[in-house]
Amino acid sequence: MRNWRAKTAALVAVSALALTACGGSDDNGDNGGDGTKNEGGSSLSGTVTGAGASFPATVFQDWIAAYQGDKSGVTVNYQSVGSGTGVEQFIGQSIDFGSSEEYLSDEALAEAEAARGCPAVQFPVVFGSVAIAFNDASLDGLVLSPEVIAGIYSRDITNYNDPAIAELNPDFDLPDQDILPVHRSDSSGTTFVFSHYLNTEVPAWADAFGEGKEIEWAGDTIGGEGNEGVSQQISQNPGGLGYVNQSYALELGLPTAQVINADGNAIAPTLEATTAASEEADIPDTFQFTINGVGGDGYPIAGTNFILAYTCGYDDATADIIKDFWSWTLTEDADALALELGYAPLGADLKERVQAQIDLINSQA
Amino acid sequence: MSATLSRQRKRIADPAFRWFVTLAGASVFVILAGMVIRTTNDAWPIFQYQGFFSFLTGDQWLAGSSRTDSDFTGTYGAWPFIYGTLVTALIAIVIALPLALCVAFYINQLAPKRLRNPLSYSVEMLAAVPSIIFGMWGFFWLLPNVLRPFLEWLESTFGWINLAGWKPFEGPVFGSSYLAAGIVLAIMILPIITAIVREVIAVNPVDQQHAAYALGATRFEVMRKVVLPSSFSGIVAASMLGLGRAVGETVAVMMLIGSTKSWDGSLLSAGDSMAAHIAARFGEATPETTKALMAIGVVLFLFTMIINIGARLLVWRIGRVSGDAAV
Amino acid sequence: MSTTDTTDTTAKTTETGHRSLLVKQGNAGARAVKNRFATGVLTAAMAIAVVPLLLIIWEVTRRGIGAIHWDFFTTDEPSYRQEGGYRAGFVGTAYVMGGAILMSVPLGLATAIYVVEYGRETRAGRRLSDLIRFFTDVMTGIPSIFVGLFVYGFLVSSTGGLGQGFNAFAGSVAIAIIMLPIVARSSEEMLKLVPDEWRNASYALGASKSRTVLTTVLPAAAPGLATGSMLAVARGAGETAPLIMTILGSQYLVSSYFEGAQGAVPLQIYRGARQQFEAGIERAWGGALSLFLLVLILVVLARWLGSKANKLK
Amino acid sequence: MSVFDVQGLGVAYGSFTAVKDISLEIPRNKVTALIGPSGCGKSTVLRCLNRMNDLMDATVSGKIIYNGEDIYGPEVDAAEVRRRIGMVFQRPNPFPKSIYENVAFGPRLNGFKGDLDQLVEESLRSVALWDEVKDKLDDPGTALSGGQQQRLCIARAIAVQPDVLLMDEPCSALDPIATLKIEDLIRQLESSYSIVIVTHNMQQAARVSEMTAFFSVDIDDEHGMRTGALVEYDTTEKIFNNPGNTRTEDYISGRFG
Repeated sequence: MRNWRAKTAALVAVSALALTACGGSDDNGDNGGDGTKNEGGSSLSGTVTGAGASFPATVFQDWIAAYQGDKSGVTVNYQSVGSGTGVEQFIGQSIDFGSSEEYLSDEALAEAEAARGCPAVQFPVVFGSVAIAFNDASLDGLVLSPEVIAGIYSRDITNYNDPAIAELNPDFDLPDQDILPVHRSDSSGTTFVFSHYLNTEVPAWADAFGEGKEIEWAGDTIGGEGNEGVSQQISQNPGGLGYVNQSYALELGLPTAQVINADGNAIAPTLEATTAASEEADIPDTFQFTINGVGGDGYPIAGTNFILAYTCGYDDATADIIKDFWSWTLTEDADALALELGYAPLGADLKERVQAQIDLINSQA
Repeated sequence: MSATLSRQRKRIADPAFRWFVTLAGASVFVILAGMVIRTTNDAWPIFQYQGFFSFLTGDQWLAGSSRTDSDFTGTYGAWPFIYGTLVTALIAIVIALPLALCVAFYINQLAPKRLRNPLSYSVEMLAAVPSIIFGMWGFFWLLPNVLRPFLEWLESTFGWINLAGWKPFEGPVFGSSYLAAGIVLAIMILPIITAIVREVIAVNPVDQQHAAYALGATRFEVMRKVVLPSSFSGIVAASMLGLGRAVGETVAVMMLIGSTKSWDGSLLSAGDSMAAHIAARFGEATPETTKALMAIGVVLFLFTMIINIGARLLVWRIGRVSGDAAV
Repeated sequence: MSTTDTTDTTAKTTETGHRSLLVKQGNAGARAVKNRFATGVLTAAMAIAVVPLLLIIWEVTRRGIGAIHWDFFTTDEPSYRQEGGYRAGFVGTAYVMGGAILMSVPLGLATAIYVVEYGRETRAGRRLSDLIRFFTDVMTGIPSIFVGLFVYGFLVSSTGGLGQGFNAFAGSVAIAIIMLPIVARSSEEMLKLVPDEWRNASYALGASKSRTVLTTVLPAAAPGLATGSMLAVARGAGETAPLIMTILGSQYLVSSYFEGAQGAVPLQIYRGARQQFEAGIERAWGGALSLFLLVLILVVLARWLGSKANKLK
Repeated sequence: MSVFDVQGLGVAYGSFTAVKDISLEIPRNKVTALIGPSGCGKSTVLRCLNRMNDLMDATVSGKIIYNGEDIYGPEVDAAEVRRRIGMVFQRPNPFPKSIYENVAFGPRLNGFKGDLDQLVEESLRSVALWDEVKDKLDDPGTALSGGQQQRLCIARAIAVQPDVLLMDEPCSALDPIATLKIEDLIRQLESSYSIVIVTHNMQQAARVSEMTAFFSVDIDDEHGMRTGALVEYDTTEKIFNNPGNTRTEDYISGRFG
């Protein structure tokens, strides 16, 4: 049997710790505001539809289930169709809110504004990271540097006993085994986070491959469809190595790599490390940011997710649900769910800034 | 009074019905034209930007991110996907067609009478099984348990084959590959082709079969020389339907072909197909990419047209020679 | 050829002085061998073809049976890792298929009526019929994903389309386009089977053409027409790709046909199989099994109607 | 000297017994007619004579001795039986091929090595069809009239040079003139072939045959079973003029109920 149950148990313990840690500073500000909103929320009813990124789909789903649990008549429908579709459908007005791993550029924001007749807002709601998983369980904890990861995916490093890997792992008995790099075959935010990381850390990668939701992979690498496809490819091919959503790796208990961050620390993809990474990020007022150069205790391959909404054009019932739901996702209950599933919630300061954005929704109606 | 009224109503009802069914018939053109115009229109800027010919033959595909109809940044060579579609569909039909013929003939001619109905029911049922089920089964069960060992054996036994530079079974073996996708497609279209072929040979006049038997023909000769020739157009139609399904199959191929944007002569290497690429990239597509995916859709549509026209010509030509009454 | 022996007649004649039946003339021995060989090949092919199909049924049943219980049909799936069911998907599929049937069956049937009953009257009509038949064949081969792209661009998207957004109606349109050629072609074959004598008998009683078609031809062909439509429904109910682009999907019950994203069983399977939680994966197999059973029921029903049709003849 | 010696023949389709306990000897180079009401099993018996019943999943008991051998013997190949014993069916059933190919079909199967053109011509001449079709041998056989088609089918059957010809109501789908032509043809063929013909037309039997077998239906009301049985077998003259059995007499004189 899989050992995910044990891991989940450990995780819940960790999340409890994390909660007490950030709970203190959180109590006074937001909770009061949320309280009044929730009172208003009892009269809410209707359906809102959102679509977009699959990266946070797991936590969104549980958030929605928990949120709806005590509100009859309210339905939040979120479909993880991919952030590209999410953005286009948001701009195309066919959904109420969108979600994307990549922030909207000024150009896209302008297009959205032109389509709706009022500006759009975007705000992050959760952080997540991308883990490097192996076929071989004995490799759990193997240390990799961004240069080595880039080397593996550009097929310069093709064997686990390569000197570059050996140098980082003096204590490991490395197998003589060809590496088979697995990537996502569908375009995805996970690929974006992964390639963005290599793109910013490794110049040679930037020259050859760049970043994106899909990139031109080197030959003799193989694609898998979705996180499931990648993990199947990893488990079916000896020597398989691939990148998957951390929440996914956690649930399946996949053996994963430690990755060296900007401060030279080898960090395993844990929740604390993701939370730490999110605190490293320098977030501008426009919320147009990516997580780069993570140091300290932060796990370096991390990304966030943006929610897209408009400042006008909703009927009151819809706007109330959107605002109430996303405000709710900033509460401790929501944070606990996120942690349980392997996502890092926002820090207290960021939550305040995000709440301000949420308040702008439909404000120009 | 009421008699004239009803006659009048009849006089109106008859032409009205005629117009209704004529319009319904014409609706096929309207829907088809609508689809072609709409998608071609969306894809047009990409064809203009890339050039239709280089879109078909180019083997590099880099999605761009322009939000308008101009300033495209990508490179669009769809050859790897066209190639993947061709190769997988060909593998599928090469495996499935002879098997389907055998199975249809077995059910119709050899199987014990009381088994014939249950067998043809089962075939029909399997022909209607959603492709997502074939995809799930192929990926989660067949690939690791059967296909991988089989492909590895192929590689180790026939990997040396080199036909003027073409090495059909060259390694490495990843599992997901043209051949894996082709085999699962074959399993998927087998009941589809069988169901139609069985139906076609079932309506073959028993009289003629008996005439051949009475001349001392063996069972095999009756199938070969009486049933097969006069079922030819039906068999072609069935194959084309199977081929069409194989060419257009999305989910099952997406799960099994390995999705790389390069193409390779070895059947054991991973590739991508047109339909699978559209489906896999649609979710994250920028407006520019969406147009490029529409362009693949248009090419895919042209393929179906060519297959159908080809089938027509084939039926017509060979039908004349074999005296097939159904032509 | 080794069995051919015409010289040694003494041993191979019967008491009556005739050549024995056991003596193979000319090429008869070779033909018998060929026949036996072909019989072997066909039987082997049958076995080869049956094995994977049995394996599919086995695997889908084995992995899906655990998920199927009452709650599976009466509850929604709020989250993959929690308890739940595919109610939203079943209702959504019913909505989408209901609309698709209402659109495609009358249209496909009318197309077939034109081709068989009216198209044969004139030269131009015959040419139009041939074209219709050709293009319905082309339509049968159109990849469903292409249909999805079209309906998305035409109905759903507001940039260049009608901007209806995702709803069950858009899904119905897409599925109807996929079903239409199947209904039209199978109905055509069925109508062709109605003997001309019946039509003539109706005309002889003074019935008009439309009356003849509606009261004589259609009832005679009804079971066969139902069979074709059922098979089209079975095909449409399992479609996945075009639904992503038209109904989007929903885990929660949606009661509106024209408003808001709608769920469907194949979509729920597709998404459920791609995530990490055991419960959700099991439900995906359960969904696959129920889709499989649905198809089974439809086919058995279609066959039952078909056999009734045969009895009528 | 008989060509067939049928001994205690019984045929069942599943649980339904079609005929039982049939014994008769069929003479060589003569025409033998099988007559009787519908359901009496005369066609079933005919189809046993070249094992066509094998195709209908019939269970056959008893023996049919053909030239001293049981055609249902364990070693006997049904195809070999049919090569020697040809058959013409109720409805003309030419293949959807040219007239020439229809006749050449059997010889080609059997690996005929002589002059095929000549064989086709001879076969068509012997059914008196040659003059009508010699200029259109490439036309489809299905384009001929019903009577011509049936003669084409007879030509096709004799092109493989069988020993016996079985005819299953060969004229029932034809008009009177075409019927007469076929009857003429049957009498001509008699010298070279043993012919067994099933007919429901008693005049026809009287006109063409030397021997006649009359079949009837035994009705078992208790079990609701209807089984065909041979009532009387004798020369045609005796059957029609002086039948030995009242059932035969009733049938011949039209009093059969």
